[in-house]
Amino acid sequence: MIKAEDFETVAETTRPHRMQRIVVVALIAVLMVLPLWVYPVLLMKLMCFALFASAFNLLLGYGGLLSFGHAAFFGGAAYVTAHALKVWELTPELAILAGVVAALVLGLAIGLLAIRRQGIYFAMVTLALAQMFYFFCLQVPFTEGEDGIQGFSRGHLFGLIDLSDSTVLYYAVAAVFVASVFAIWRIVHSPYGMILQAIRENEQRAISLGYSVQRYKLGAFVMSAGFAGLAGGLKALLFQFATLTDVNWHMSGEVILMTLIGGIGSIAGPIVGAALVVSLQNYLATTGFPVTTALGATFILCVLLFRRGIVGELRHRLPAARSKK
Amino acid sequence: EPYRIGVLTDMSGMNYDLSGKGSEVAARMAVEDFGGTLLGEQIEVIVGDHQNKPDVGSTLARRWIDEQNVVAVVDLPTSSVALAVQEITRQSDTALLISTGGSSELTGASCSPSTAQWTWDTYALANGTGRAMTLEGDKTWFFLTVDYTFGNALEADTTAAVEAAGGTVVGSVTHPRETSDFSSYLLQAQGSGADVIALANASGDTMTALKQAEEFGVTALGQDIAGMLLFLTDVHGVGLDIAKNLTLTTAFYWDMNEETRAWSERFAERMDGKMPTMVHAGVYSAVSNYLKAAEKSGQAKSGTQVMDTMRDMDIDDFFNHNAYLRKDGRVVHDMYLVQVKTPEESKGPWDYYKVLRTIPGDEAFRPIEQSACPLLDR
Amino acid sequence: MMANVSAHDAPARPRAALSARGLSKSFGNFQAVKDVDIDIRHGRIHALIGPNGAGKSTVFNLLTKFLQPSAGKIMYGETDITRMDPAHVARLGVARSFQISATFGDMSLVDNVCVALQRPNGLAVQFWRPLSSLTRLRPRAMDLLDRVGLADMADHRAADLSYGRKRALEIATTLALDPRVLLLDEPLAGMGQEDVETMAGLIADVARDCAVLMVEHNISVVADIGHDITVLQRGEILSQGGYAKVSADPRVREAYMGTEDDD
Amino acid sequence: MTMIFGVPLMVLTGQMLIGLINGSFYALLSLGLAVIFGLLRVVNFAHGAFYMLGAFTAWMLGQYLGLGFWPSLVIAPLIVGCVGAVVERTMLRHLYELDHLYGLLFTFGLALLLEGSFQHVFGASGKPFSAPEALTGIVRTDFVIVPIYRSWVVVASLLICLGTWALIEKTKIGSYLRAATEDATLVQSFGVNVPLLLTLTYAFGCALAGIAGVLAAPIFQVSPTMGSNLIIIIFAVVVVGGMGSILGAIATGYLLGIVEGLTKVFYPEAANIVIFVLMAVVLLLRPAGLFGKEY
Amino acid sequence: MTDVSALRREGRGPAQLKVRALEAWYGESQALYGVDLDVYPGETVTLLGRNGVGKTTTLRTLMGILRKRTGEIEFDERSILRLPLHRVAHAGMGFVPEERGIFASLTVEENLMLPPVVARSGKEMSLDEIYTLFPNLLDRRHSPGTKLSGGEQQMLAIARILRTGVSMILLDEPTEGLAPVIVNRIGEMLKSLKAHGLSVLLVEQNFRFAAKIADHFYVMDHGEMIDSFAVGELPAKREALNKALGV
Ligand SMILES: Nc1ncnc2c1ncn2[C@@H]1O[C@H](COP(=O)(O)OP(=O)(O)OP(=O)(O)O)[C@@H](O)[C@H]1O
Ligand SMILES: Nc1ncnc2c1ncn2[C@@H]1O[C@H](COP(=O)(O)OP(=O)(O)OP(=O)(O)O)[C@@H](O)[C@H]1O
Ligand SMILES: CC(C)C[C@H](N)C(=O)O
Ligand SMILES: [Mg+2]
Ligand SMILES: [Mg+2]
Repeated sequence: MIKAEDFETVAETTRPHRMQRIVVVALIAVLMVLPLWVYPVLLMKLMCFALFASAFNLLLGYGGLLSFGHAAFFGGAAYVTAHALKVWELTPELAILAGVVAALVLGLAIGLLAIRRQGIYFAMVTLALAQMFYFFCLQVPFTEGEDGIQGFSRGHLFGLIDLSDSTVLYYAVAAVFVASVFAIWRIVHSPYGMILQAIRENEQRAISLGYSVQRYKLGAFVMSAGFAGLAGGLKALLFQFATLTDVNWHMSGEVILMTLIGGIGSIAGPIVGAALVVSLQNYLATTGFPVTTALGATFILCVLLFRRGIVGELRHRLPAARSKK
Repeated sequence: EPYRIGVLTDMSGMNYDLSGKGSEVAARMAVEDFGGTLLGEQIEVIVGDHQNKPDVGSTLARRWIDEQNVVAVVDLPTSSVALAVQEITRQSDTALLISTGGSSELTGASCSPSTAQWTWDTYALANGTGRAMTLEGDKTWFFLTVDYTFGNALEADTTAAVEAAGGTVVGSVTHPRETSDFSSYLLQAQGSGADVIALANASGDTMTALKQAEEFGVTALGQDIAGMLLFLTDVHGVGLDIAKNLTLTTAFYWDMNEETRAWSERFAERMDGKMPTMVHAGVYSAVSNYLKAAEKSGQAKSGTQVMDTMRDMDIDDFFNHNAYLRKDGRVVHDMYLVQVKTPEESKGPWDYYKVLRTIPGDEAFRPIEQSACPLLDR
Repeated sequence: MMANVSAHDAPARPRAALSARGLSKSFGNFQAVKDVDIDIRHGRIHALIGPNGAGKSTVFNLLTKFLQPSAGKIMYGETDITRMDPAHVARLGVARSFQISATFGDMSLVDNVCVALQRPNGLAVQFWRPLSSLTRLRPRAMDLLDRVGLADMADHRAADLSYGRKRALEIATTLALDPRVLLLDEPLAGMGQEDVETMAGLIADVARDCAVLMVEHNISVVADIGHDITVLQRGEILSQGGYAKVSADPRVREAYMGTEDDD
Repeated sequence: MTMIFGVPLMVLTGQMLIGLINGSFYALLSLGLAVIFGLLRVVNFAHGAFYMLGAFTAWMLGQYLGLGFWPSLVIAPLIVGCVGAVVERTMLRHLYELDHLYGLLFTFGLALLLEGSFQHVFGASGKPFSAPEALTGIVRTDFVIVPIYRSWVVVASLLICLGTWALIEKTKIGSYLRAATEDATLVQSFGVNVPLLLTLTYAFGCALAGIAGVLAAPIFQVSPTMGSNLIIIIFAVVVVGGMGSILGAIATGYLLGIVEGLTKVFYPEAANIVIFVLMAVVLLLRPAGLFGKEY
Repeated sequence: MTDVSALRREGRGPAQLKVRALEAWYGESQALYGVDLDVYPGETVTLLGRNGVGKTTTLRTLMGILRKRTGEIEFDERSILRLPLHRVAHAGMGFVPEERGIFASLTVEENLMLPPVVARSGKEMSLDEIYTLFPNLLDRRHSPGTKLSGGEQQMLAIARILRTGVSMILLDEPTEGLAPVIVNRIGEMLKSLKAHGLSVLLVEQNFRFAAKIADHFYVMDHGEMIDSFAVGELPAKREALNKALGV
């Protein structure tokens, strides 16, 4: 099982320290005013991917399962959301809900098959199943082939608030993002999360204590798929698009990279990682330096040298932060 | 702040050779030739790689417009990206100068007042090649179609042209972009017994399909191939051995007259000797005419106004004579029906085409009466 | 078959809490366990001994359903558990430890115990509750840690414990399940002499109100606290009964304890 | 025309042959993957990239040194093998002690790096590469049309697969390999230079991918992304065959190629998916794969 | 039988294997705490100790399988501490692991032929010699290695090393789980190895077995050497041993 040396253990953050609370509140405040300086669409994209990476990390970092097929949930939900907006003409919140439900169902289907294997096999099986879904999307007419679903408007939130204004959308996305990260934090630091950690550390032992680990794993898988779907739905709403890019296996690879760079098994890690990767891609898009090469090199460096990721390294380097509990 | 012209193209994917770097160079040439300033401000050319992904392209375009004072977005290979970006330029009223993107839908149902589709479109190809070959005696057609806007539009437009000319379509298969093995599609096409196998795809896919058709002896066994969209670089890529005798429609060939040769040689100098494709020439032409129109209209920010100014102008340069911009965004100019030379006929690299016929603009492009563009108030 | 002889004040023979008949297991062509009958009775400590590779751990894994028997039948009281999955068996009250100590390394000791404690009351599935909902389990957890002498280390990371202490922690975690049958695979391996005594005492203590099966190489402990002994060799039962009977069996001496005197 | 199940015989046999040809590539590639996995326990995600590297090396040998197909067929895989050896020596070996997933992630990064760089340098449009003169042309009979070169690929891949199988099952090196799979440390303690063996194995596996790449070059365009989608199909093949089983990899490769070919005849929409469906079914019924051992 | 150890007690001749202050770790946890040990040429030395005291660990550390180690290991007066694992065999040391390490995917003969011959010192046995010594193996030479009985596997494991010509064998519990007859046979075999001039470092729980063949004994506890004596001192040590070994 993959393991960063510095997993944030459940116990470590049982009760958020006062300092932590202050930091979190400060961060949210920054999030509120950030669009004044930074391009809001970029920020929203960043939040979508941060959420996606957090969802992925829920599975890898806390469930110990490396899924190489998370693009299926992200992209699948994006398609459903886009379709719901364009064809069914649902309001955005319902469209996203539809996307999430689709991701949950897909997660259940893929999860049921994949959790039969472990470790690398699990990774390969999820990859292959997600690729199967990719080909499915390529074939069925509702995804509109290589064009993707495009050309729909964002609609009105609850039928009232017009989302075509980027600033309005920004606050809506930020709200969902903050709530979701909190939800993930809550799941991780719940009795259920503790069992998940126990399973990750010693599956046999957990079985011997009477836990049906397959169900717990499946639960984590489905929840993770659901949050990934939420991220995908948001992205579809934001860009008014759903394309094959979102279901392609490169997307699964990217989310792994984000999590790995930021640091597996911490709440902040995937967010930092996503921010970094998205900014990097954004920056490289105009420099002419090949994005794929940069991603590949980063991947290699991370695996060889910085397996803890940025957040993990920081925590490792700053013993003060560790011992303050 | 300088005015920026954003060349949004494929700098890493399969359209790199036919558009990519060359489009950037062409845009820079146009700006330099124009003098480098517009309405007293510097003009800067910036380039973005959309990786053929609609989402990447639209994010970039959005950011350019919102943050970098980009007044015109240029080139747009891959119609799916072009469609996506057109949504954005429409919302922000930015000029969109499409040279590589070729779906006729861009000036059809999805047309926008700030767009000019400069070089070619699927209708023109269909009408040029499809018609000509049907009249030559290729009556039954089988399509290998790439499965997205462009391919579907090309197939639909060609089907219409073929049927209008008295031919029939006996079947078609669709394939995803960047397919590496066409053998089973070719087998189906061979099984169909059609006179022509039409390749309604582009660049890498077309080249692969051509090569494999040769491998499977398609022409040797008596069927014809129609490369519905072939760029000079594609012919260069597969070589004359394979491409010889293909008939195709193009908006430009470097070796047509003094003017085209002069410009093309300047271009080639900057491109390690590579001759321009029609879309490279189109980018140059589009940018220079845009700059003229913007200068004339007195402002650059409103794409619609610049385009309206352009609609009243005569568009005339080495690329197109007596051309004009229509209300639906279509630039109407002459097209050429050409045939690929045999290796014996060719005098060296890039000497690839013989022009069979000039197709006058009004005959080449979809008549405005048939356009589905909602901007045309009828 | 079972000898009535016991040097200890064993309770009268109650009915078997866990029993197996004709238990067999083969891995491919290799038969690791052959036709084993065993009864583990309430209030008694049943020791399973035998040379390495005799199949002791395999029997363990079969009884707890971590392995699927090739043949035979396993009864838990009146319930046939031959086909059940291991987690289910554990929920019925059959708790086990592992030969290679099994703890949740990155968790504190008290959390290790809490993992076991929260299962019966359904907390474990509540992903929406904060962890503080577990605080009410803490006193009980501390209590258990105290029993194995680890109370003062409750907030240490389990991975940092010495080998012997990990075993102790594992036993505390196992006890947290309030088992009715307790299976311990070499619980005393890796413990120092004093620890061995405390732990042996603890096991004897626990065994008063449950049934215990343990694999143990430490013959003196087996002699001390074991009531019934089964000797396995090459997957088969070589001898079964009280310590006196078994240790007098020449075959056992030969196969396991070694012949006292030769040439 | 003769019809079978309502399909012209020509199309049926043609598609089956094409399936067999694809199967040849599947078999060659999954064989390399299985060899590497069997000994190193590394899922070589970069396998597709090495396949691409093989094709590109052959193309470059032709382009810059004027070498023909036949010399390239020998030299290109050697070069790819050397690249593999360097990668193993300098980077991969530091990951053996860690979880196997890190090997997967590392090679994934490597694949991105290689593909991205080649795309940057050579463009994505693909380079032409022609089949040797002797193998051009088609075989045409009443029930099948097949290019000579493609039939040759089937034969070549069969030979290579059998050769590799013999090398591993029948020779001393093979016995080291098989033994090291079971217990590398013990084999090393016998005085066998297992680290070297590991390097060679990785190099050999990569070279196999390289050979497949050279073989593929005249059929498909030589393009930077030619391996990136193939690798996932290969993964599915390996999962179906059973990880690490040499024979399983070979047999499943051909089998799935043919199944895919048949699907194209009877239900073309599902052709891309059928391998994955099969994988799902195998996972449900035999989680360890058709030829794998139950754990 | 005691000549060699007598020699040694008098401090004559260099030790073939000389170990000083050897410490070793499994990950973070220390398993050996300063082991000292000598084996002289042609000697059979037995390491005694309860389960889990570190006997196997000692052998694995000497061989270089367990690499997290400090201290001194000299073999033929040459430090082998830095030697990569595969060079150790070439220096002349062979290892027969506790779990025997017979490879399931190889036949008996392939198993036998697997280890490369490391020295042509005259101590290596030919295949014929081996089959003469272990006729059972000859009969079964084409069957898969792990289809052999436990005793046969043990013979195979030892025979495999004899072929390579090493001058010292580290032997981990060769009699474990074996029937007495086979134990006897292995005892005979070890004696004949001694006649061949091989040195043997033996780990054995079966004290009676060890007593018959060893020249010298070491007793381990908790990763340390707690006692060392020649075979002649055995009777005097009986009491202490019983306590230490818990027999
Ligand atoms: N999963 C398995 N596959 C194949 N053989 C196995 C498996 N598990 C155990 N065995 C074999 O079964 C036999 C019995 O093993 P088991 O672990 O039960 O022995 P044990 O009596 O517990 O020994 P020890 O005292 O060493 O723990 C051994 O020969 C072992 O190699
Ligand atoms: N791979 C390992 N990782 C961690 N600890 C280990 C490992 N192998 C052995 N140990 C520990 O090291 C100590 C010494 O083990 P070792 O195997 O050397 O004992 P031994 O004396 O050979 O015992 P036995 O007579 O049972 O074979 C034991 O406490 C054991 O638990
Ligand atoms: C050059 C081409 C790739 C153009 C593209 N096929 C389009 O969509 O118009
Ligand atoms: Mg055991
Ligand atoms: Mg041992």
